[in-house]
Amino acid sequence: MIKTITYSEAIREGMRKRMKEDPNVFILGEDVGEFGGCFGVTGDLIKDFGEERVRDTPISEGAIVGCAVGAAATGLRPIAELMFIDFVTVGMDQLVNQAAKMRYMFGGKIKLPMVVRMPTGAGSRAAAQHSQSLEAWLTHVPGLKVVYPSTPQDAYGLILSAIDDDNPVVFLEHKLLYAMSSEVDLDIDPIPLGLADIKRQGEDVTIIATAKMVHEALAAAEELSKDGIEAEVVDPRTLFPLDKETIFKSIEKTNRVVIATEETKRGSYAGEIAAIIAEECFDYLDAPITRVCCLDTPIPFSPVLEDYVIPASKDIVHAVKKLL
Amino acid sequence: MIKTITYSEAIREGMRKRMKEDPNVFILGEDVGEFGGCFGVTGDLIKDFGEERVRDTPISEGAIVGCAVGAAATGLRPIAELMFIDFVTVGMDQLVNQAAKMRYMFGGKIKLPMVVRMPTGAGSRAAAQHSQSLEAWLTHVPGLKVVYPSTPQDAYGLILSAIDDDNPVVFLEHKLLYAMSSEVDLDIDPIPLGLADIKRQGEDVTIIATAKMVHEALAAAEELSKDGIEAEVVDPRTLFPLDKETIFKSIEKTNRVVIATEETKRGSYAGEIAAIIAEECFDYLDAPITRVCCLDTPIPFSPVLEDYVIPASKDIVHAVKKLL
Amino acid sequence: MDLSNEKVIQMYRTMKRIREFESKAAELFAEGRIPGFVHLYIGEEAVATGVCANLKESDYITSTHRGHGHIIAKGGDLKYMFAELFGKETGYCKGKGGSMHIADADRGILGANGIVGAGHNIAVGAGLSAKYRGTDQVCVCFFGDGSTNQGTFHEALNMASIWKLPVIFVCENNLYGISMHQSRHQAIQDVADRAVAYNIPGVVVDGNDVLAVYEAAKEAIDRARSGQGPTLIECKTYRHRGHFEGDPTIYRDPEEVNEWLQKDPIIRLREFMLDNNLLAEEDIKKIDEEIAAEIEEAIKFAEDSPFPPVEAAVEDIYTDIVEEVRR
Amino acid sequence: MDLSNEKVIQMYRTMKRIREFESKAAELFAEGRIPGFVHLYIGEEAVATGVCANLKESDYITSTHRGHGHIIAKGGDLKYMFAELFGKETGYCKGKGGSMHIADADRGILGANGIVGAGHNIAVGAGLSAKYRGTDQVCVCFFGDGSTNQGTFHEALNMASIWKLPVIFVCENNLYGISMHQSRHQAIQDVADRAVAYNIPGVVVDGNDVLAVYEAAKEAIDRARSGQGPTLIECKTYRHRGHFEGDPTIYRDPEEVNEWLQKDPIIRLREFMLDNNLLAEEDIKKIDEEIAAEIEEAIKFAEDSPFPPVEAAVEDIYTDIVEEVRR
Ligand SMILES: Cc1ncc(C[n+]2csc(CCOP(=O)(O)OP(=O)(O)O)c2C)c(N)n1
Ligand SMILES: Cc1ncc(C[n+]2csc(CCOP(=O)(O)OP(=O)(O)O)c2C)c(N)n1
Ligand SMILES: [Mg+2]
Ligand SMILES: [Mg+2]
Repeated sequence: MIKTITYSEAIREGMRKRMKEDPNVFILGEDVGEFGGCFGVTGDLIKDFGEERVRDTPISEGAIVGCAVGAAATGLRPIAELMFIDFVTVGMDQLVNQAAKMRYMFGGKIKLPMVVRMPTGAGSRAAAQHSQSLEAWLTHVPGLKVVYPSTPQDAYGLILSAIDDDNPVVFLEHKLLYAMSSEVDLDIDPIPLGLADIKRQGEDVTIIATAKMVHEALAAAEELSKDGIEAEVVDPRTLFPLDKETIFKSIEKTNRVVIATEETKRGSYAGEIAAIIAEECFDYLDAPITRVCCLDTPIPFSPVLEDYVIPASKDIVHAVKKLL
Repeated sequence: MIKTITYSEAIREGMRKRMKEDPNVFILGEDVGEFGGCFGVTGDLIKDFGEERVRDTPISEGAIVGCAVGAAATGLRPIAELMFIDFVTVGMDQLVNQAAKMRYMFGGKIKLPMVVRMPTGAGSRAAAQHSQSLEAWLTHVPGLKVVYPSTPQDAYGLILSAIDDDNPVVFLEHKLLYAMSSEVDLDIDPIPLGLADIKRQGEDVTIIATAKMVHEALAAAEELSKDGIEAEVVDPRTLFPLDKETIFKSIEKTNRVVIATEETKRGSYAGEIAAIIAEECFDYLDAPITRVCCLDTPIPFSPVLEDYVIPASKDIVHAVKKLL
Repeated sequence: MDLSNEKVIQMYRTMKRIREFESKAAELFAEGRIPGFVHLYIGEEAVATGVCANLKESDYITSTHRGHGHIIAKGGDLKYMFAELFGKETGYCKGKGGSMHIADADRGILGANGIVGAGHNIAVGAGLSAKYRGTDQVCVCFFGDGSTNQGTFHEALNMASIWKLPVIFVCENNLYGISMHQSRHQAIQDVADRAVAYNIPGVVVDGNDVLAVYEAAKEAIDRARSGQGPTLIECKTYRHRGHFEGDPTIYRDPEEVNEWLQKDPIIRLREFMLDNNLLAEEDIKKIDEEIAAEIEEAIKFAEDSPFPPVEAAVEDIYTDIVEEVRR
Repeated sequence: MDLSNEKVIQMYRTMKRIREFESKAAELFAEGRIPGFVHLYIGEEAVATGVCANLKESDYITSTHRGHGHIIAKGGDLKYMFAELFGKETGYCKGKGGSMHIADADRGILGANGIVGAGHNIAVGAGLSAKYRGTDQVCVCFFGDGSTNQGTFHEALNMASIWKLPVIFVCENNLYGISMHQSRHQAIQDVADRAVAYNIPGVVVDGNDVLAVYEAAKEAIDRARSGQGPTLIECKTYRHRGHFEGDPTIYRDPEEVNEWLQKDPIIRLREFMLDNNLLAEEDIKKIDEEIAAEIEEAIKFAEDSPFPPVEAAVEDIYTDIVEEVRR
């Protein structure tokens, strides 16, 4: 069935499908029940599955993640929602020292099928503590997988895979994409984790972009096209596992690469991608690897300031032009 | 006065000096008092300064860091000790969302002179939850400075600067360096944050290394020298601010660079350094930028496994030879 | 009660200033003139007012996402507050903080806070600092019922209790953490019961009775100033509006809301003043008008102020390093 | 007390196995044959033993850095435990975990844990899981007095209490968190008092009296199994050795140590058995010898086992991805 739905609805429908199929899948988080989630993602799920399976929690992010760990270790498949990725700071121990390492520490003798969903990113005038992009922290942790879709269809196909995965998966959702809508095929197979998608073909430069920046990159590509520059836009979709092959193939063709993410530039996962390229496909490169990221500041509140620090399509255009 | 002391003593003497000079400087942490600290760094300080200024805390890392924030915001200069960097997972919110962002969120109208000391690194058979190198997380956070000395003299000069700084400074200490001893000039001026040190001159390749890996790099350089390869070993000493100038100058000369840190490779700060180089001094490069890091695993317990995943001088030698 | 009439009138003034500030903020938000998230304090004014009426300028407070009331009660300037809500350069935080981060360190206001529970530990640090420096300052830590389930609550009360710090923990129990009714987020009725876990006094007070709040806070603050350590005060109250502006508030029974609207703390104090002849109707009207004028002026100040220049975005992160601007 | 003689003897056996295991571990550590950190359970054996004597194999436990005793009491195999301490391939964790991470999920042992306080929440998750799946399993969460000041303690007890989960929180109050005496790390004498904050039963028990521990645990576990929710049990006990092997233990008064040595839980149960004619001296001797032989064998198994191949280091991170090896 093909339906026009939003990114947010796509995630919900993916969860609904799996919850229908498997009674061990359940949701927990703050205000996910009757309230439907801070960004409305869980929506009406409580009507279908009740309070036990769409479980409101106290404000205790550490316990939310830790509870998911304990439940996953004993046969369930929890989906935990944190209201904002910024609050993972309160649950880092449970995610990093417990969830991510448990299988390894136990010599491979346990499975931890759990998903932690985290609304991510800036642009909503929510200031420094509600706007971060912290994917770099999470990708740095062996034991976690990290997913970050850019479209409703990808969000749908990837949430299915995330729920099916027997390892802890961090599922990032860009807040400003929630309202984006497009046609979604609800009968597709899950999109495998670790498979990038080329969102636009081009020969002159590769733009690797994630989540909302994919759309900025596509806009930039249209702009560049007017000047006869054809950009290829690669969307990794999952940050780990990372589809290096698709990235390398694109760079082999274009010999130039710009990496666009919304993260604070210093210490970004964009930097990791750059480092991988600089190490593993240096010989293809004809120009510096350029990152287009957020300025190295906390996210300011005032719209004029926030719009200035967040990267946008014009910054990508500018970066590409400098490389050519 | 020049004395032969350990890395650990050097940090203690730096703290003692500042505590003598400034009554607002005080220490808090678990077992830092009579016990002298889990790794003995605070040692006998309690004898000189008493329980108020060398303050034992309950096991509450979040509160330790948060308490330092509140104290720093109201005129004191706290030095907080976390027993292992791994426990910063419990205090991330206070460090990242409070300490690092407070000045910015308040429009620059507050100062937060605080230091958080964190024993870091692997090699002590302490397994996955007591062996991490998490500097990449911390350098990713605007508002923090991050220091990581490799020698007793640097540790001494840098702890003075860290205490003098009016911003939150994370002071990393490699556990396996605590016992390293050498001559330390106790009368030197503080070593400014943001100043790299060239630990060995060379023309053929630049090895950028941090903390314990500086010593592995120096050993590798000696080894390489036997084959007529002269490596320059650059120790950034502070990860942020990063002395890009010294790094770029060295690469301009050598045209080849290996970055050696003990971090898990994926998402490492070594990657950030590589990305900076790939972006800002691409034209100097004659070979791929190579990272020598820990394998992408949690740190295993068994000595045979731990020694295998942690990078060592032979890995640096191997990496350099591949570039030439 | 040894409360002077003057003090009572002063408290009326403060409550009314909060109410009017918040009501205007609601309007401005609805008109799209205030961006981001706004959490209003309407209905809870008696808590911040009654507590802060006991504080000196040099005392500290820590606040929450619902911070406007605390800041006004501690002496915050409405002009700079509105300017901050508008994201203007003249705001308390030069437009960098917004509603959830307003601070005024010079008045001991250690910031609103967007992280639920984060203020608890910062308050402990401020209390430790006061004790360490040998001053008689205290720190009041304001927080909601929902936040008392965060680990920070526990760690902070434990630390403050063992060190006998001059910290007063004031729980504003408005019965909900967003949509979670207290009965669903904790198995106790009185948050104050948690004081037992730290061997400190736990007090329950009618949070819509500013005089009762004043008295309870006075006792706790006196205790704290005289070195006897922290107190946990629970103020039972209610927010008239949604969790944030825009919240459809489907989770509350309209009857419950109505019941609490009847207990409006401002109407209550107004009646008390009239009944006890502290003020006449026209005196109150005059105060109300003064406040309305002050608010108008503050909004005008905010509206007339410029937005910050974009380059300001890279300043104020460190005391000494300015980041690079966008090229 | 409706404790069968058999059960009592079984508990003696368990305590003795723990004691001998730990004593050997101390020796092996001193000889440099066990690397890393080791925290021993000597002196506290009655707690794990008395509690776990009530559990089924399908029940869960979460443990701590001081986990050997819990694991043995829950049925852990000494061979695989020693092999793990040695870092051998045959260890419970294939040598990847070491002392602080021994686990045996098949027996419901959800792991020792190197992070103080981390087990609390995991236990809540296991309890939720049992309830969700409609089994009658329970989860026992073991932890120290020091850990009760971590935020996780508070969040876990709160969550377990509101959802009435089958979790039994067992505090092993050995008076210290490393060098911090309880009187310095919390302002209360009985950790059990903290139960008030969650409206659940809080029980204090002599942690060196295995029969008393058994009874208290039985009641709490019955409550949990029958859907009445969590209990907090505080067992007053003492560790005979330092915090970790190598700890000079300067922070304890030798007299205090001596006093507690007199209260050795194993001697106490031994005397009880003799006094009540459960066993004769020689029966006990025979048990002790059997255990000594079992331990020798386990150590031999561990010694004879190979270290893991280095490539094993990159396995077992994910169920499906194997990382690259070092080139
Ligand atoms: C760590 C964290 N978790 C969740 C949130 C989202 N959040 C903001 S306010 C709030 C409810 C707070 O409830 P309470 O403490 O009772 O304060 P009230 O809003 O009722 O004044 C929540 C869950 C947050 N800001 N920070
Ligand atoms: C989060 C965290 N903080 C600190 C430590 C270091 N540490 C290990 S055990 C311990 C003391 C624990 O005391 P308690 O809970 O009473 O257990 P006991 O050792 O007495 O059995 C500390 C501080 C840790 N492992 N994890
Ligand atoms: Mg509330
Ligand atoms: Mg203890």
